[in-house]
Amino acid sequence: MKRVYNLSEYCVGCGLCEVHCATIHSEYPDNIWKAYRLADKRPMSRLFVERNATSSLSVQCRQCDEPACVYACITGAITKKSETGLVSIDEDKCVGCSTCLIACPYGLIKIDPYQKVSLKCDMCKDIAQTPVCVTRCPNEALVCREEEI
Amino acid sequence: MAVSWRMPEYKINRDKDRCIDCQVCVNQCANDVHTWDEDLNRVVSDESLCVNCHRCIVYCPTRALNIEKWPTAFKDNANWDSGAIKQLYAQAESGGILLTGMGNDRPYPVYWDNLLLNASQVTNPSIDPLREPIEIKTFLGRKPARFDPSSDEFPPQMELDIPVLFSAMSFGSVSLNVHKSLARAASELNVFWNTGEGGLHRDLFEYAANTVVQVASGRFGVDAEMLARAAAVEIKIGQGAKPGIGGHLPGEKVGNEVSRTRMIPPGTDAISPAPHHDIYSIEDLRQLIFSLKEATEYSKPVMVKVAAVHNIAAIASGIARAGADVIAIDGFRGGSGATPLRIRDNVGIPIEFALAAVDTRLREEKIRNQVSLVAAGSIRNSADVVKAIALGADAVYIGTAALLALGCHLCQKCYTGKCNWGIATQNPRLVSRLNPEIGSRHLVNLLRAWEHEIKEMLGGMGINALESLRGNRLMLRGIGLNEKELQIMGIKAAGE
Amino acid sequence: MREGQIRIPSGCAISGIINRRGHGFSGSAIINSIALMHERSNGMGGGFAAYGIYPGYAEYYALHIFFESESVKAEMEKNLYASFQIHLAEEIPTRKSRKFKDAPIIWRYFATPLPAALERYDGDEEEFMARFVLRVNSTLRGAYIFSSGKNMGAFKAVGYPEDVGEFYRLDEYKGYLWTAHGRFPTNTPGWWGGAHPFALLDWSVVHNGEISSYDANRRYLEMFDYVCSLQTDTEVITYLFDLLLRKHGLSLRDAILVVAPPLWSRLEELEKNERERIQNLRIVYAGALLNGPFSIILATGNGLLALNDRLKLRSLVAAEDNEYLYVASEEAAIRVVANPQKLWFPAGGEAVLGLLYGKESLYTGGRCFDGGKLENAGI
Amino acid sequence: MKYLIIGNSAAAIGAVEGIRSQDTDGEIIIVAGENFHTYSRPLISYLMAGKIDRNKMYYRPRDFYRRHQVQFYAGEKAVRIIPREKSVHIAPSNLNLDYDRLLITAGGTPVRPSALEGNYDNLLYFHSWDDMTELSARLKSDHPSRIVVVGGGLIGLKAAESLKLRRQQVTVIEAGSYLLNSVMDAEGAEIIADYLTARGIEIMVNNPVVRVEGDTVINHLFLQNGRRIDCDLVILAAGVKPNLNCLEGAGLDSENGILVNQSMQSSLSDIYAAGDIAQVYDESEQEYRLMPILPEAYRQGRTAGLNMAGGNFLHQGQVFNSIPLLGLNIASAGTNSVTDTDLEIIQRRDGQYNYRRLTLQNQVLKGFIMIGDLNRCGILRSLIQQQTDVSAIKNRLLENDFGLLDIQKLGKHDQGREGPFCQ
Repeated sequence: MKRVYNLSEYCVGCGLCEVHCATIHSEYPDNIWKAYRLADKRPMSRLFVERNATSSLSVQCRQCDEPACVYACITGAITKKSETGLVSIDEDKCVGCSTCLIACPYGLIKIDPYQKVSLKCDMCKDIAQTPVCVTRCPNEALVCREEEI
Repeated sequence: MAVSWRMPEYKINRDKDRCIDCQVCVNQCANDVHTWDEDLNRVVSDESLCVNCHRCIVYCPTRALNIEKWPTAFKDNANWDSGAIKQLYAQAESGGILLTGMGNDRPYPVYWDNLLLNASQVTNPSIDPLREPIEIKTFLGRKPARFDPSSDEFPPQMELDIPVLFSAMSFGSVSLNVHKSLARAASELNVFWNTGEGGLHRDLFEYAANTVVQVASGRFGVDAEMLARAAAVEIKIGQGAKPGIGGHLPGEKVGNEVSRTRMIPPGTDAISPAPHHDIYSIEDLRQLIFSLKEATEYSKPVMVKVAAVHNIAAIASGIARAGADVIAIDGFRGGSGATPLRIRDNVGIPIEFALAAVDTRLREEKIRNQVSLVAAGSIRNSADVVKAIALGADAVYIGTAALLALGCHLCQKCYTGKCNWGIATQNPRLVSRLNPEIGSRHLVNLLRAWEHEIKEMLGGMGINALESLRGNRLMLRGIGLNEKELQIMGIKAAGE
Repeated sequence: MREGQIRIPSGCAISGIINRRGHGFSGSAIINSIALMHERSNGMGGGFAAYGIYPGYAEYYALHIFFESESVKAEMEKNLYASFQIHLAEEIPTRKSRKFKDAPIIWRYFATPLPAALERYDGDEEEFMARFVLRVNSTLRGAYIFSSGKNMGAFKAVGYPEDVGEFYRLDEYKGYLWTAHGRFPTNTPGWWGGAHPFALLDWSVVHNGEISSYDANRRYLEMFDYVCSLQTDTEVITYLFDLLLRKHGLSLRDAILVVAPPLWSRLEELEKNERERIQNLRIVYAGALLNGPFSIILATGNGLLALNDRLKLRSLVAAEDNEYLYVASEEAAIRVVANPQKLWFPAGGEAVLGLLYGKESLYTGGRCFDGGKLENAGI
Repeated sequence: MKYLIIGNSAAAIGAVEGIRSQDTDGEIIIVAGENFHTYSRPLISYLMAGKIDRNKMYYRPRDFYRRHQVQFYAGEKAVRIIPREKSVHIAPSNLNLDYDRLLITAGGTPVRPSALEGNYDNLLYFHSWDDMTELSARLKSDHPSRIVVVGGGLIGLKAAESLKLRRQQVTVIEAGSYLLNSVMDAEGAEIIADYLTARGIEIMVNNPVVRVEGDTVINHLFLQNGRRIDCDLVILAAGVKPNLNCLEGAGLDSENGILVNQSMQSSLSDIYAAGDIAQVYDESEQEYRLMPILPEAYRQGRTAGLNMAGGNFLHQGQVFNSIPLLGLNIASAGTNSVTDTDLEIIQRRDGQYNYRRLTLQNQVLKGFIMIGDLNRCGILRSLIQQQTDVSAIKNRLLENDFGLLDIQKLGKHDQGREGPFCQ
């Protein structure tokens, strides 16, 4: 299946992926400024940017073939679609128990402090052709491609 | 401690209304201008550290930032302008030589802009590059004075599909990703890139066919392997940005890779002496040229690069007679990663004059057709290339133009090692900012664009082969030049 | 203003006829041919080159000279007698005509260089002749040697070519090879020396076009001691062929590959050695490539060569009728004097060679080079 | 192939999904004690608190059984297992269902402390959807002024939370020395106690109930320290024990639960067990462990299913918990007991309710406790499971910006590709 990969040697740690991810998942998907300034809550990205002295990394859900989060979910809100391979959270069903946060071996699920539901990368499904973090990465450090592991 | 009289150079305007405190600027500024203030719970900026590199402005997703000159003015003074005053303050505080980066930025005339090109009207047809082939392939190297049908010996040539080479920039002064970008672009375009004095990193061996390796006064990284992995060898005598001055790569830039490539211990300063200590006169140069030819079994052209100085015509003629196959002349606008400000701004002569004088002299000496001439020192666009070739160059070197294509914003702070564009730095976090994929793509785009423009200009002149433009000074006219300047460049005035 | 002080772009008509058996025929044919292209000239220059017209003096150099005044003529003749043995000196016969009121004094001298004069050129007669002509033309104001070959002569003037032929009574000459030129200069040269053909030794060139590589060619030639006093394309073309064929001894084929080289892309089709050979030729003689539009007829005592620029930006037609070969700017200019079995339009860079039977090379000098297989000369 | 599954919770669902991933047309039969489409037990506190409605209780979509071709017997209990006939007798329908592979996921039943023996009308459990419905009804009918929750474990505290959110007076009584003692350490429990107390839940620890007063209803509870507590309603949440009744005479090896190997196979080859009822062999600890939590149940069930359908998968059990209590996130994983001596504890506490405590044994992470910010805790959990030597990054484990870049230092993680970290 298609996954987002990080060429960390070219990640500049700018965090634009976070900004665009947060925006496109906000009430104002096409306007960064409105997303951050008009929305009553600060928009949340669904990915993680890590930085240290020598490098940085932008990571999002790996869409595992053996998804620990799906197995751990107590409500059945997290499912892996057999057709697309996409692991997605039904935010309507999620009760924010955080069990998936512990389950995810990469620690790539976060809790929306406002909605109290789990947030994870949805590959911009139904929003964009290619995940926005990939298209907006200023240094092409994120790529979206089929890759057999 | 006494208060510093120096004011910030720039003023940063952050549009509070547009800023969304995403901290992208904080993450991108290597000079720590922008920081997140826990107490104020927003991003704040300290202008005194700003070098105006535009990284934050380009990256700001809401265009909340802009930078202007620090508005405070000195009393108007045509003699003591603000630059002169600030430089004096700086030296009064530091007691040191003023360093700077990139090329001469003083308002000397740019003679390219005083030259106008010709085009065909009626009496002969201009040629449409979209319909007719226009050839700009160029060969650099020694040429026999006459063709000998009986012999199949022929001196080695560098073949360029576009008459442009990337200037020498050493690994150390620039990042490995710059070299990767240049090398990839050079091989895709079939032109050449130049290692500069830092040696050739092993990752770039595969680009040998398009690599010029440099032998300079420090002899860093020079060994049999390096010579073997190149298409040509360049002896660097001088550089337009600092004629008569050596180089100095501070120890903190000498990391493991640089040390390995330069063949010096990590962390040690890399000092290139002003002269080659085995070249104190022209006959010494001849010896080095021929020892390099011996070492490469006469299979690779040997280039000699000199800065454009007052007596350049005689010097170039001497270099030709010393056996150089290609002579590269670097005008006083040539760039540098670090050079003393006073030298950069006051030493050398314009490439336009140097080139014209050398071409004329070599023709008087009847040897122009036997050596190749490469002009360097701020070639800014395809028109400069065409004008340089009409004045007599075979090809041109571009350095600053190439760096701009890689993202350089000419802030002239290369020597600090904190290049926010990942170019003039060895800091891994910063180096990663230049993705060679993008870098080489931009370089290829740039030269392809120039290629189209060069062909348009040639076609307009009714010329379909670059060699017919070389030294074809009738295609040039001068504007706003005095008799002497016209005479030096060997061209007529517009209207003549 | 006169030729040499400014560069004057021109449009032109050219024509050439050779009897390859070397049988002489009257100049009327060439006059008729060039006359037909009247519209291609504007009365500001016309001329002819004729070969085989002085059989009686074939071993002497025939110097045709314009003089602006008797005094210059006297000075010139001093020079001449200093270096030459003069076998015959006479005014060139002309028909009086209102069309040529301001005609200069026109004389011809049949001469042999004195041995003493040749010493400095260690016996190389041609080198001496070439230098002598170039020196006179660039230094002696008011005198101009416009023809200097053996058993040939150039005849030119400011006027329509057919009138020039009439004026010089060319119908009365018999030659085996004739070329003609009608000129359409954009300015008034006002000087007979500026008319074409341009001739040096037994080289003559008529040319139609404007060489965009002119200054590159000129500056290249200057490195080989050529002085381009006329600033005309014809002049540099003549010198280029002189350099390539006479001085550097290239084969005609190689010379053509130099002035009108095949495109780099075409070279890729060739096998390695040939490719490298042609590539090296072009690399060495980059300064000799003729660029921009041109069609030329280059003639020597051995025959003629007609050539187009490699993009064929000027018209050129060729035809064959038994031992006759015709080349001209227009098909009609051939059909008006002949009814050839074969007529064709040479491609850009493709040479048309018409040598006397038995001759191998265009170059008539002592050294002999391979004739060069012309079929694929232009590739 | 005929698969029979006793039970209808996470383990059973895991088994169905496991089987179907291998065998699309084998026959699957589920015998469910409760009359419900499969639902999630932990959710009853959310339903109780009114955070979700009934429709959100279900663990799988409505069409789950149909899509997985499962034959479903609701309201039936397995009364006897007859391995020799390869059949199971169920009641009340009194049918004999035969099987090729049997999976027992009968779950557990609440423990009842001796002091609370006897039938009391106001003594309720908080174990099943029915229990919760009953409790909810009582709140409406009896308007209790004070409710006592006996048991300060996961279920007890979730019950207390939900009651609090229903604006009830709640007292939690824990016999052990501190709350959540199965997964917490004393300091962590202290923090939680403070937090809950501050939000109006009365907490009493280290104080078992010794006797009760009242005939049909409990009026007072008496604690060890002699204190008397009045109550209108008592909720029993003192833990769960496996439901072994149906095993009479089946001849399966069992201790507290059915003993199964890492393939989830019981002592009888065609019979498997998973979930709260199973006591799974843990090779790292070299002992059989009960791991009565939902994520475990599902994974055990799935492994069982895969193996029943002919697969060969080994289960590696791991206990981890996450319970938000009145907005405070509480998480734990692995073993955090301080019994062993050679354990190394590193911890960090910032602010009143932010606490991180890691247990290491010779440079390998054994367990963690986290209160407050749970950011990236999954990576730690995974480190525990991988039994990786973390000495290289020990000083980073407690940092807020700990992440995959640190893991790269262990040569573990490859540029965010799915790799060594996924089971």
